[in-house]
Amino acid sequence: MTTPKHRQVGLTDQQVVDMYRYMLLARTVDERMWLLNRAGKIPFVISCQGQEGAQAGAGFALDPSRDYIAPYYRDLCLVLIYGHTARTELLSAFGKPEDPNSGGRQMPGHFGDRRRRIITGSSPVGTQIPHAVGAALAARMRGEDFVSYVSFGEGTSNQGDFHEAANFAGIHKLPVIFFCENNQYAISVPTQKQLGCANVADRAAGYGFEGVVVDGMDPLEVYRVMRAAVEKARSGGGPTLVEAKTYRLVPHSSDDDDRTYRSREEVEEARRGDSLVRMRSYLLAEGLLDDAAEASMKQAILDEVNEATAYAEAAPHAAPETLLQHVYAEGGGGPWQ
Amino acid sequence: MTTPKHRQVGLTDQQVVDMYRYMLLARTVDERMWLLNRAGKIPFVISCQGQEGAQAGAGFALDPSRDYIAPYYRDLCLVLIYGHTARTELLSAFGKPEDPNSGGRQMPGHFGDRRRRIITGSSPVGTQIPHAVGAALAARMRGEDFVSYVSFGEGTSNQGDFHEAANFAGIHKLPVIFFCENNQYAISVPTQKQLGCANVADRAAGYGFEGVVVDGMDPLEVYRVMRAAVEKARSGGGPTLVEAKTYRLVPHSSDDDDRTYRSREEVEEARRGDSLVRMRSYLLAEGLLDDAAEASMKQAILDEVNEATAYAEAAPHAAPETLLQHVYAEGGGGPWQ
Amino acid sequence: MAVKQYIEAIRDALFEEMRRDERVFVLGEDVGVRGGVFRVTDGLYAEFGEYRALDFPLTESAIVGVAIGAAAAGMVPIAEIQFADFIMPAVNQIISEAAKFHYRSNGDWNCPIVIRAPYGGGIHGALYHSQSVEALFTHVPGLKIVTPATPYDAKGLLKAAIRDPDPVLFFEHKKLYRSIKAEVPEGDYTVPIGRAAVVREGTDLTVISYGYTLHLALEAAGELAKQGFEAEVLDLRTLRPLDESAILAAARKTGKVLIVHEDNKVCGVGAEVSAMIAEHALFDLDAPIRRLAGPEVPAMPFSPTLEKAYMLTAQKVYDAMLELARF
Amino acid sequence: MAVKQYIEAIRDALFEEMRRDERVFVLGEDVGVRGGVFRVTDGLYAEFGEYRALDFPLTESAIVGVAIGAAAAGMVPIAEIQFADFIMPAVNQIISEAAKFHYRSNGDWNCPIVIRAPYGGGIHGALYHSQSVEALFTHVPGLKIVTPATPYDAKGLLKAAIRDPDPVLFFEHKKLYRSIKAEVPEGDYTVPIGRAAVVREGTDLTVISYGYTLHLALEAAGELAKQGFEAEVLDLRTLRPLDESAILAAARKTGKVLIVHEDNKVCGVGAEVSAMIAEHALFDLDAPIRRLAGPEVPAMPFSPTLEKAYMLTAQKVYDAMLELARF
Ligand SMILES: Cc1ncc(C[n+]2csc(CCOP(=O)(O)OP(=O)(O)O)c2C)c(N)n1
Ligand SMILES: Cc1ncc(C[n+]2csc(CCOP(=O)(O)OP(=O)(O)O)c2C)c(N)n1
Ligand SMILES: [Mg+2]
Ligand SMILES: [Mg+2]
Repeated sequence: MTTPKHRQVGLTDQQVVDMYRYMLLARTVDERMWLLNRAGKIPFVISCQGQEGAQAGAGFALDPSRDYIAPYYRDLCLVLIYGHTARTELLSAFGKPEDPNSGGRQMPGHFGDRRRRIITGSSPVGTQIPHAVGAALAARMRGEDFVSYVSFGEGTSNQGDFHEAANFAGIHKLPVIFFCENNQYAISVPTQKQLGCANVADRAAGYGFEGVVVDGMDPLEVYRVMRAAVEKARSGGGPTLVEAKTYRLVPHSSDDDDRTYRSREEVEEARRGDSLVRMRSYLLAEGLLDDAAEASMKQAILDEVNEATAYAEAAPHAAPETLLQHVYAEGGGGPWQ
Repeated sequence: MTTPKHRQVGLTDQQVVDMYRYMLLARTVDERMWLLNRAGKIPFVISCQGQEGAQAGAGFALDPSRDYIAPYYRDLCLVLIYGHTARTELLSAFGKPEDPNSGGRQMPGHFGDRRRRIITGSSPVGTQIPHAVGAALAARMRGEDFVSYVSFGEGTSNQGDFHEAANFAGIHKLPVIFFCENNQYAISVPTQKQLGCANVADRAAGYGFEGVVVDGMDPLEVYRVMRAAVEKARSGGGPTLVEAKTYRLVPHSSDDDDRTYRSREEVEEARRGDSLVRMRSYLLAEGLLDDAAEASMKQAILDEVNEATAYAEAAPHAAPETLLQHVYAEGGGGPWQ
Repeated sequence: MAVKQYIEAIRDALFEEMRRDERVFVLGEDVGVRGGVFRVTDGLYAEFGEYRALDFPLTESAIVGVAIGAAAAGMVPIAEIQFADFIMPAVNQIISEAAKFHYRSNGDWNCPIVIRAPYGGGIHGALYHSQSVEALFTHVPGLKIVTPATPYDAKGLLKAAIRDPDPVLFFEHKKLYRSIKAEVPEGDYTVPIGRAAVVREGTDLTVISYGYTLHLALEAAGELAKQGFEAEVLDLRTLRPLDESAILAAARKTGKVLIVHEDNKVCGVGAEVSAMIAEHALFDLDAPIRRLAGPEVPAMPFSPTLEKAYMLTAQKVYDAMLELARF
Repeated sequence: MAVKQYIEAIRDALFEEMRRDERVFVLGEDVGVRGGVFRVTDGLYAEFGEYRALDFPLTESAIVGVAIGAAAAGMVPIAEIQFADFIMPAVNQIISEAAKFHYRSNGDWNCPIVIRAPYGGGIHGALYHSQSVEALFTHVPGLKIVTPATPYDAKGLLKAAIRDPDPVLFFEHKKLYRSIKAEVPEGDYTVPIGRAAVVREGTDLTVISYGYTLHLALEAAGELAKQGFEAEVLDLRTLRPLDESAILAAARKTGKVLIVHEDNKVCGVGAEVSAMIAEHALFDLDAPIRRLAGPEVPAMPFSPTLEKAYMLTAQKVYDAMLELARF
């Protein structure tokens, strides 16, 4: 009998089931947000659907107790692995002040949490890439062994900030992993109109480090590649650019209509390769999941999401006067010191 | 008897002698500017010294009657090939209004000349790269057969503008040549602290086109590589990134003191490979130049530079009230239409 | 005349100018196949093809930089920045390059580009899909800044911008796109850049505004008339160059000035308008010059209560007008 | 006390802060081995090594962006932008990121970075080595903007900036680097951000300025005293937040205000100061609020006659002061 793939790559049985659970939780929270949006209850959704597997593979290779992450707006599954919950994300979707990401100040999908080393992110794409490199620089300067991780879309890999940050990381062999979630589109523009090159990973050579293409629909493969990248970074081997090939299964956001730029056949075809489908088959085949276990997992997740929705919807809105808070930090000598 | 190198690469005897003359003219103008600076007559010089050969090789591969260039501040030899003269450049050094580059508005080395297709340049490095790509886009859109050329230092290849522009050119296979004059330093910072990669040319793969490293101290080799790149661009084959390895023989500018960051030995070593020295030996060896011809060439250049200096020094300064001119174009329907 | 939405008026201007002059083209993110995320450029791709409705990679600096270069080689590019908030990566190309192209070449080169960008809040766009960025650029000599408030002006000013030999930033308040409809002549006309317009006559106080908040001022002025105060309302339309004579005339006429904009106050357009009046019409004033502007916070939050607290409303404008009228 | 140049005072502050706190480091182009193109950071590399005097590639956006990230992970970075003119590629990181880090995270994250940049003209730096860029940033909530005019303030304000939990832009007028010397205490002190200073007392008119032009105002005030007019001179020192109470007090004291800066006028810092006065102290004024500023051209030319025509001088300030005093 051959060792199952997840053990080969270094995951325990429990871990691989957990991985699936996070993916399912992310998908369920995401779908709930669309429902709430279509029901007119929340003004905006931006989705992780199609990218959960890539994010789960990446997230399990990191150590939330020390590694910094600078995620982008699709990284719902990743921040769940980093300790956020259905509740925190639904609070964010409703723009409520209890949301730990931004207290409802930012659109959903704009993650951040100091306590959990999730660096606050914004909308202008790519700005988080130098931030992650800066965190990696801090690790180098203080001789600490954390690594820093940043994710972004393939369209974003064209921004100047990607180039400048990757180059600096290459010069100093900083402990940072650049994780490109290539979902084939930047809103409506397909990769062949976004990228001069075939693979984003091809760009790594221009910065003196390794670029790896991985099937982003296969969480275990992503885990394998990411784990190697993390180990390399932690042991002084420098950065890696990992490109996970994925597909965005839904429109760009709740404001988009993807029928104007891609066929339904293309989307259906991609759905067949959905990482959730693949992971489920794997777990069933390996005997790590059966119908009963699956049903109870789904139920637990649904309960959690229902509870979170109810809680978030009922939570109070921000008091208008808080608009003026936190423009500047409250005096020197604050927590930043 | 083997065909001499310059004929192999497609240059006539006259052309290769002219090439040398331009290099010598550039060097002589440049040296004159340093003298004027040290004599307190002009406030600033930024030099081409060490890069004349690369520029001459590039310039001769272009067609000044149709190709656009977006040069950078070291491209004195290139703009001479494009029709500027000792006089125009000395006028610029003195900041006189007759200077066709900027009417004395910009520092010396900030080239521009609409009539000659020299796109006006500025100081913030790298901004000219998208401009050249834009000109190439115009060629594509109008179905014209000009190409567009842009040069920049290796330090500048780290700027976001390089990345964004090169990628766009790669997507549409635009007729543009990216010419990096790698002179080993960005002011004081050596390449190994500027570049994550070994060669700037390695970056081309990240944009889907060819990158070529060439010995920038060998004008004939540069010509050969550039000519191929121009032909490719003109015939629809898309962009090329040419990296010419050169060396800056003098301080970054008249405000710099390069002894603080590099040894005299290193500079002396580089001087031995100076493209002017190599080109002169070549012409002597090929019998295209002899002592008499050389002496008369030098004298003619010296006369030209002396005349230019005297003219430029004596030329009137800009009238103070012209400060307020040309903030906006004079009405619609102007020459731009 | 036909009744058109603000967004339709802009689209009409694009179609007409692109038909008139084949050098004119649009470039930006999602402007081609998708017709723009707000659908401003819808239909251009079908009529003018891939290059004249050019889908650009996600690179704002290159969008503007390539536009500058294409203009240098004889084209007339209209660059779309998807949201004004995302103009920041292009600031170097706009301020260092476009604004200085003509001046630095001693008048030799021109930079006839237009940069269109939807701006402004009130659409749940949160911090990064709601900003007003006009003041940053209004400071910069060499640029022209246009902010139409009506369909008529949007079409006429966009045409003027496209035909203008200088770089023009054309800011479209996204709350106006589909909320404002008005008569727009068929066919060709332009509205001159640099001219403000008196959009309501009055003698008791003067309100100076532009863009979305102009409509709040007009609404408030209607209400205020019921209290017996008649407001003169001036639509700046162009922020650079500001129409100094129109501003001073409007200020002198009533002696009481309120400037209203959504962009925050400090060093905003209102500061310049106020300073201009304080320099040239001080002794015609009967009251302090008031400014009503967005609060001094980095940008408006997503939270509905906070967005509401941020946004100006006809009520807030009314209150400020009434207070000034009674001064 | 020792007599120090402006540039030495800045360097002293860097040394002292880096010795005091090992999280403090400088990064920028040529700041390491070369000690900076103006030699501000000279000696840091020798004492603190490669990483704390970090030579950065030629990438302004990454200089600021990496500083932000390093600060997020507990460092206190001081980013040098080689010339203020070259801050433009970093605008997105400054305005979209640094200014909004704290606000957007609801106070969870901080952005304790300092960005130092030499600005201003009169050194034959032409269009791109002479600009004053402070007004662009003064508009932006979330940033703090500091522009010291004296060695004492330069040292004290830089220390305050380094210890400040918010992003601070620290603009050093390069004409002051070696031309201004004054007494500076040895050792540690700070000058609070946000406080203006009355640097000359007077009752006939008020001049409000900062940076290099403050010295022109002081020189002109000395001359003007010979004509019997005593000028109050206020040094703003911090441009954001502006010291409103000091500005209004200085304006009210004399009733005649002249604001002087090298940056151009439209939407400049003077516009805000003027508008503030016109809003809160209008009836204390005896004359229109005057502004004397750089001309409305994209930047100053290289040509010596044009540079001279651009720059403010003590004579130009004197003329404006005399005219106002006689008003
Ligand atoms: C600087 C900037 N420009 C434009 C946008 C608008 N925008 C948001 S997402 C997006 C596409 C991003 O594509 P990609 O990087 O591939 O990520 P994906 O959404 O496909 O995951 C665009 C254009 C933005 N957020 N920031
Ligand atoms: C955006 C920007 N930042 C900084 C500078 C200051 N500066 C002028 S030249 C230079 C180094 C350029 O190096 P490289 O690109 O290698 O060209 P080289 O001068 O070596 O030919 C620097 C840092 C500048 N001109 N523009
Ligand atoms: Mg994508
Ligand atoms: Mg170099």
